[in-house]
Amino acid sequence: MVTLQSYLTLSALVFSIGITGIIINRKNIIIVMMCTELLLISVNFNFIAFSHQLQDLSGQVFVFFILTVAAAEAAIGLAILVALYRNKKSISVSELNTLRN
Amino acid sequence: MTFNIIGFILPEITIAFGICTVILVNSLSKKASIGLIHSLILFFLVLALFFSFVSLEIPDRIIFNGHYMIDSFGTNLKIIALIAAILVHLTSVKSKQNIKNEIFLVQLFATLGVLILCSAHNLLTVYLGLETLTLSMYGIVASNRSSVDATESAMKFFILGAIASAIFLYGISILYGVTGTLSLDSLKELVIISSLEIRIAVAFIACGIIFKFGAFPFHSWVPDSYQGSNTTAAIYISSVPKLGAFALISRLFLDALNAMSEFWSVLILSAGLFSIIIGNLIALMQINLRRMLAYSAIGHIGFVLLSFSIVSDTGVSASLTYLLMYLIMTIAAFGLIESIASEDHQHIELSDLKGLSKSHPSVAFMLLFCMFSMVGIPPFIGFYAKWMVLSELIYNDWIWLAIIGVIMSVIAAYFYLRVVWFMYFENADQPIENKGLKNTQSITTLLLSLMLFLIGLYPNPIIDYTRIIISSFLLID
Amino acid sequence: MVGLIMLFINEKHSSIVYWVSVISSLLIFGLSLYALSLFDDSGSAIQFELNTSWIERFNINYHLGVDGISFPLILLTTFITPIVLFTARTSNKTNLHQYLASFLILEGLMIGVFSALDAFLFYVFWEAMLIPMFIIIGVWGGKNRVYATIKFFLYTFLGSVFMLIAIIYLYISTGSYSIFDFYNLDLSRIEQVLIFLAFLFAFAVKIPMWPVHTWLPDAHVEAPTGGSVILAAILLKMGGYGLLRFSLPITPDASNELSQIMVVLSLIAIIYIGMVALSQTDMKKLIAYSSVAHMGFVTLGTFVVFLNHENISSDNMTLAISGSMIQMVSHGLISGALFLCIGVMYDRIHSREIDDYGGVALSMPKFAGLMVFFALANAALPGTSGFVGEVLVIFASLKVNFWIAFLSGSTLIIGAAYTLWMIKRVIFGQITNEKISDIDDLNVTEFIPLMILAVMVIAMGIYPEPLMKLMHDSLIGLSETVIKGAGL
Amino acid sequence: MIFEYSLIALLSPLVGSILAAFLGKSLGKTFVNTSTILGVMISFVLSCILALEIYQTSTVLNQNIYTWLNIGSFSFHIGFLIDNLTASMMVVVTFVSLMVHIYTIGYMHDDPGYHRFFAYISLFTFSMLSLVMANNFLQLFFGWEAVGVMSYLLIGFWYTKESAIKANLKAFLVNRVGDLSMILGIGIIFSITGSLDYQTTFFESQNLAQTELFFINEWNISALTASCMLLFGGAMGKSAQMPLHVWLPDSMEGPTPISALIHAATMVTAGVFLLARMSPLFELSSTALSFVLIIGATTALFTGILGLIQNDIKRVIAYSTLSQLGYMVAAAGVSAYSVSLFHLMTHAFFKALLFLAAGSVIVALHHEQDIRKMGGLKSKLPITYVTSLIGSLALIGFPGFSGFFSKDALIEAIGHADIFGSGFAYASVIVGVFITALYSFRLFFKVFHGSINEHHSDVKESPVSITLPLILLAIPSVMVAWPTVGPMVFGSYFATSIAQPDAYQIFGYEYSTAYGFLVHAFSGPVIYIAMMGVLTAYVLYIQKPNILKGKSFESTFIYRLLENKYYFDDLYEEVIAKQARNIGQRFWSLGDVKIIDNWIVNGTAYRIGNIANRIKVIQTGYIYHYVLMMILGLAIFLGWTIISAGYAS
Repeated sequence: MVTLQSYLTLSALVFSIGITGIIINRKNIIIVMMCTELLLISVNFNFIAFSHQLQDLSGQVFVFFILTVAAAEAAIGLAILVALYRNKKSISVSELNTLRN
Repeated sequence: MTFNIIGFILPEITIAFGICTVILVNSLSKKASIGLIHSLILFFLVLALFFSFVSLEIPDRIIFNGHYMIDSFGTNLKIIALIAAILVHLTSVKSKQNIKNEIFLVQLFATLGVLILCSAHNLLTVYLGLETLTLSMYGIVASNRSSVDATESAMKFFILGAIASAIFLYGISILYGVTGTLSLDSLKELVIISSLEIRIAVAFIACGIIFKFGAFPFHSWVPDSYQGSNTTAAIYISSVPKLGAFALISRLFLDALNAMSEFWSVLILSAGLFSIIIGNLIALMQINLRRMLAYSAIGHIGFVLLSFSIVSDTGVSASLTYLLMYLIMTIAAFGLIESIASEDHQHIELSDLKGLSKSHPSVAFMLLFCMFSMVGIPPFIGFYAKWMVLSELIYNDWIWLAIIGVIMSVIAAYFYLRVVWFMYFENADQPIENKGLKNTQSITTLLLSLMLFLIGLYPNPIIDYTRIIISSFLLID
Repeated sequence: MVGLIMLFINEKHSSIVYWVSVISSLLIFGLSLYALSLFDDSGSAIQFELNTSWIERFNINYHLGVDGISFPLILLTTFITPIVLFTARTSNKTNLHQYLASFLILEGLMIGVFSALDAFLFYVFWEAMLIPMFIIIGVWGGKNRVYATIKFFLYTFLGSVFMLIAIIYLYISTGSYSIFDFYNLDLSRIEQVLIFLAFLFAFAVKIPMWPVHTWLPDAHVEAPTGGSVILAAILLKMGGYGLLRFSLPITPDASNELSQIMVVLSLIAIIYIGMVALSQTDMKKLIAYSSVAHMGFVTLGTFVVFLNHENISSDNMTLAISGSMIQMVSHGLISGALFLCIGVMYDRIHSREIDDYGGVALSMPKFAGLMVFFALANAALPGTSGFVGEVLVIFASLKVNFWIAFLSGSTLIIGAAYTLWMIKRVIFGQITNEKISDIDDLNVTEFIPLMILAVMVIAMGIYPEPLMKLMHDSLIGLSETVIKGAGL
Repeated sequence: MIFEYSLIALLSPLVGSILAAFLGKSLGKTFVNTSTILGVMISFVLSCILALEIYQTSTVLNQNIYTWLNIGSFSFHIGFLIDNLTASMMVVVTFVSLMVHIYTIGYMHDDPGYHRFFAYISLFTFSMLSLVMANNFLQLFFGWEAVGVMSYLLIGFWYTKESAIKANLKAFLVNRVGDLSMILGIGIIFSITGSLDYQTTFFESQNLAQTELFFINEWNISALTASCMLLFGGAMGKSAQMPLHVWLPDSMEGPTPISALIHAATMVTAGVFLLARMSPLFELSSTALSFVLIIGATTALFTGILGLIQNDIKRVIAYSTLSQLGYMVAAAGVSAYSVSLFHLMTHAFFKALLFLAAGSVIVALHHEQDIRKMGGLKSKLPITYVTSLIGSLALIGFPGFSGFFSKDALIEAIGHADIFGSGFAYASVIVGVFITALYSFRLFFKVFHGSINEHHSDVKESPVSITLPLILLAIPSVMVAWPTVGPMVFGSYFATSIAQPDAYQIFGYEYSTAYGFLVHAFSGPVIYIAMMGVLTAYVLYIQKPNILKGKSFESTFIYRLLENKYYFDDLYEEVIAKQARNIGQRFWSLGDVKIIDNWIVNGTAYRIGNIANRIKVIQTGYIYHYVLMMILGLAIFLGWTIISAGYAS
């Protein structure tokens, strides 16, 4: 029996992995963006699990919205990435620090 | 009935319609003059403003199955947001070609997001409004596609924003799991005792909100994106979205989670306090004007949050007052910077201001108003904002917070004064060429500067207005 | 009266502006003289009261009015400003119209500070005053003006924000911003002490008291002549005025309890600063330090009476605080005049260093006469206004403790030493700098203001009673309030 | 009537001065001297009338002119107290002033500051009159300081002369020390009686005497004694008593008429006048009186000794003035105020005469003041010679001259007194007599006798405007005592204004006329001592001038001590003045600049900047750091959430 708790734990784990990935990764921005998707996925897990538990559809509806928005977000993110690459010829996270202090 | 519903959301509809029109015009007719597009945008904004005023008459109601709330609070915030958007638009319009038109289009999107946030009454709508706003903001920041700085800052903003909304969503999901509802109304009824789970959820949500405000420790995007993007973008992201954030925090925390105010006020308060300290301190060391204003914005937002964390009608209305006055100041300041920035010289640094009082006497004079207002010197409005917040803090026995606040104001005075010093006390090595202001721009900035001063002489209207907004909001629910 | 001036922001750029501003300031002076003729000096009531609601929600009123404490200072303001404006043209300034406009705005705000009866309004005027002063020093100041002006601004700003907190606190306790409602407030001991300290911080910086005085020499040195004059003549008085208007009546117990500290600080200001003045080589700095020392008498007079509880009576207290008041007015005239004198020399030689001068009397006899006169007045010569205030404070201190009087009286020696030593090196002696031998004596624009000031100084010195009569009843009223409030 | 007269007498020099000051430059020298001399003349004539009037009717005018200040129950007035004391002072002041005015016409004839000079001395006359005519302490102090300022301005009259402006600063500051003491004395009186009127305060003097003043811990003295001592401190400054005497010799840097008027005849005697005026207070405090006596006697002796080795003609006379002032003060110390005043009057005449004569010599020798370069002027300057002789004889107290009566009476009084210190005082003044004679005639012989200096072969007698005042002053120097000594010293002329024991108590004898006193004096030692002094001078400077030429004399300790004026100047200038400036410098550089400005003010700013610099590093520019910061923020929020929940449950 997969309990709600397991789902939540999984979700929390995924969330943590996403965050850790962002923090640890120093190379590629794409990976960072993937990690942000992980974060959203963990949220989706949560919603679905809760929705199932509560027998309430609105959580699942929310998930669809999140997916849509995530797609839009990814589109924008990739667009920015392309522009960045054009200007900078690099998508390394560790070189992304001309603006600081 | 259907028509009625549309009637209630006419402002939003107008903006959405405007967006479509502008896209169409822009893509269909290649020769469509920039002027036409600008006037179209302006037209729709004004129209939306007009509809908002009309909908002030509508009695409060909840539509779209509880997803949308039409009340005077939301409508008033919309009015403010639209006025701010119009002002932003007017101050940032340039005759120069190479500012992309899209930025104004995207601004319309963002404005739409703010309007939705003002009325959102369900966590889903809240999320949608928030994302509409956030995604457009990425676009705004990235609008200067050929600039390294702009794209870099957009990238950072994007990633941080994505994380923030994920955190926010995570909070919402927990909240949903615990209460089983997404409706703010039901939340309000259900959340009476604050369980640990709800608290955790609230902590997550608070992070998302604080990020939107751009307060410490979720402020990192603010300086980079202000500096990296162009001034046109900075004007917008420094002003209108803050109103969205205010709407968000009011709807979510003040209204729906009022029962837990004791808990979240601490979070907001600490974020506000540290924002004041960190923002003002780091601003001391800045030489780039936009970056400096970004840090100063963090400081100002700190005051807004500080005051908001006093969960009373007077505290929140002081907070809103501060926000309004901040909007006026920041739009004016950025507008003035915009007016002296040329295309190839977007990074205005302090040393560029040398001799400004000679080459652009009127701009310098208005900027002087702005700076003193931001310092918080009467009779400019910045003073009344600070004073109201301080009054609230002292009234609620937070005297030590008030003392920290005023000390930080004094420290902040230094970097504001430095602007005046460079403008007035130093002579230019090579004077900035006086391009003269575009009419709309000069009129708007003049208007704003006059507001800085005239409202300062008679601050009653704003003080009363915010008070009415907030008390009606708190009274109804 | 105030609003009229506030609107006077000139952006014209012809020399007409000069006369327009001079004449308008003279009109204001005339207006204040007219007010003087209407002023009823019997009783301590507020007169010419104007009270309209301003910010209803916080019960803030646009409440103006004068009594015997504020009126002399308003007269001083309206008297000094035309003089400053009149002399503005002698030293070539860029953007003269802005310069004049700043002074007119400043005048309006200063009058506002002295006449505000609503604490909030008072604060608004008080702070707003920083702006024109900041601009005046910064734009038309000397080489090191940026440091000086920022220091000036931050110092005073830091001081006054604490006052703002105290004012808000008082508002929350009374539900009103009216100063007179504050008087009737019953505050606990701790509250009083804290409020007193908050106010003190603001006023002490303005006065300035030791050890928060160091902005003054810098500001004075860098400020243009007119700025120095206003700074010394009027701005410093606001601190003293604040002590009388706020600190004493609102927190009488705290004034009583902390009077020892205040007296010690005043004595330090008088002696220590006097010694410091002795070693200055820059004339403006010297006069600036002498201002600090003289203002030490103001604070001494304000607080010394509390030290001896057996001897406290409204008569004795009035004696002391009238000493303070007269000292303020007189210092306004004398230090203003001295700064004008230094300005006159600076316009000719472009140096403020004492060593660059010598034998000025040979080429500028008229000027030398006036300068020596003002220097003597600064050294508290009887027969000049400088003496009156100091002797009253010394007398009042003698009623308290001989040694306080002795120490404060030492200014007779130290003050004479630094002022006359400067005179000796600047005015007298052989001409050492060949530039001095071919400078001109005072022209009419410079001579008239100095002469008027000289006449005022003498008049106040030999017949101070008219001035005293103006404020007498108000001061008695104040003393009675304070003594009653402190339960002595 | 008396009031109006005194008002006019007071104001007419002021008017003259103002006219001279403001119109003098344009209207010329004649106008200047006419207007001022007229002013002083009017004043003199009115003073004489007043003196007569008051003497005959024996009235006392005590009237306020206006209220200076009114605070609560305290009020300060400006007013006149005209009695015999005041009237006689007025006569002396205006007479000497008049003489000096006339003398100045010739003396300052070629000076570019001609009109300024006249304005000053007229203004001085006004100040001095307001001092003596005051009926309250405040006005007294006004006049007191005003004469000090005039003295300051006049000493520094030649303001390009470094020594002159140094001297005037010194004079002013030393006087200020006295003035501080005086204002404190006045303040004590005021704080106890609540008034500054002479009448009121004298009336309350018993009250003063009974009030204890708290000084340090257990050290209490009566308010009366304290205030008397402090008032006398003022007198010490103005009358140049030791140790505040240092300014007077230096003040000789001023023009000679000034030395005559201010630093011999009038201003410096203000201290003596003060003592006489305050006699109702002093009489109640024997401590104060002893103090006065000892200071006076010390000054009389030791400054006289200094006069012996001076070579500047004016400085010799200046030291003589110091010494004579010591005599007067000492007399006041034994309650013989009238004698003291009498000496004040005679001294005013003969000392002014001596100074003016010295001035005449100086003018004749083209501003040469060193007596070593003089000699044999007897035949060249006959009038000056004769008048100088008269002056010197009067000074040493040669029988029959005015100085004799005053000085002998004074010594008698001191000799008769028995308060603490009177023995010392008596010895001092007796030795002083010898010294006086010695230095007077040293000067006299060196200037007028001996061989003539070849540089001065062409000297001529001075013009009339100079010699006339000499002659006019010579007359009272000889004669004034004959008619006046009776009523003033032995009679009750001052009874209305001074509280003192009657003549019998003072002297132990009963005289009534000048003649009787003269006869008595021959039985005392004083005259013979003076004669011995003259004789010694004759031997040392005319007969055997070589005695003192030896090196050994000039290298003795005593000579060096005298040369350096007992090191008072060094003490004040090198130690006190210099240290004050040093301390000021130190205070400034350490306290203001270093601690307050650099350390606290700029230091705070610097530290804030430092902190800011450190904090701004958190904005590294790296996304992962930003994210880390966000997550840390979230973690803190969550942590707090859990902790607070723990507390709650």
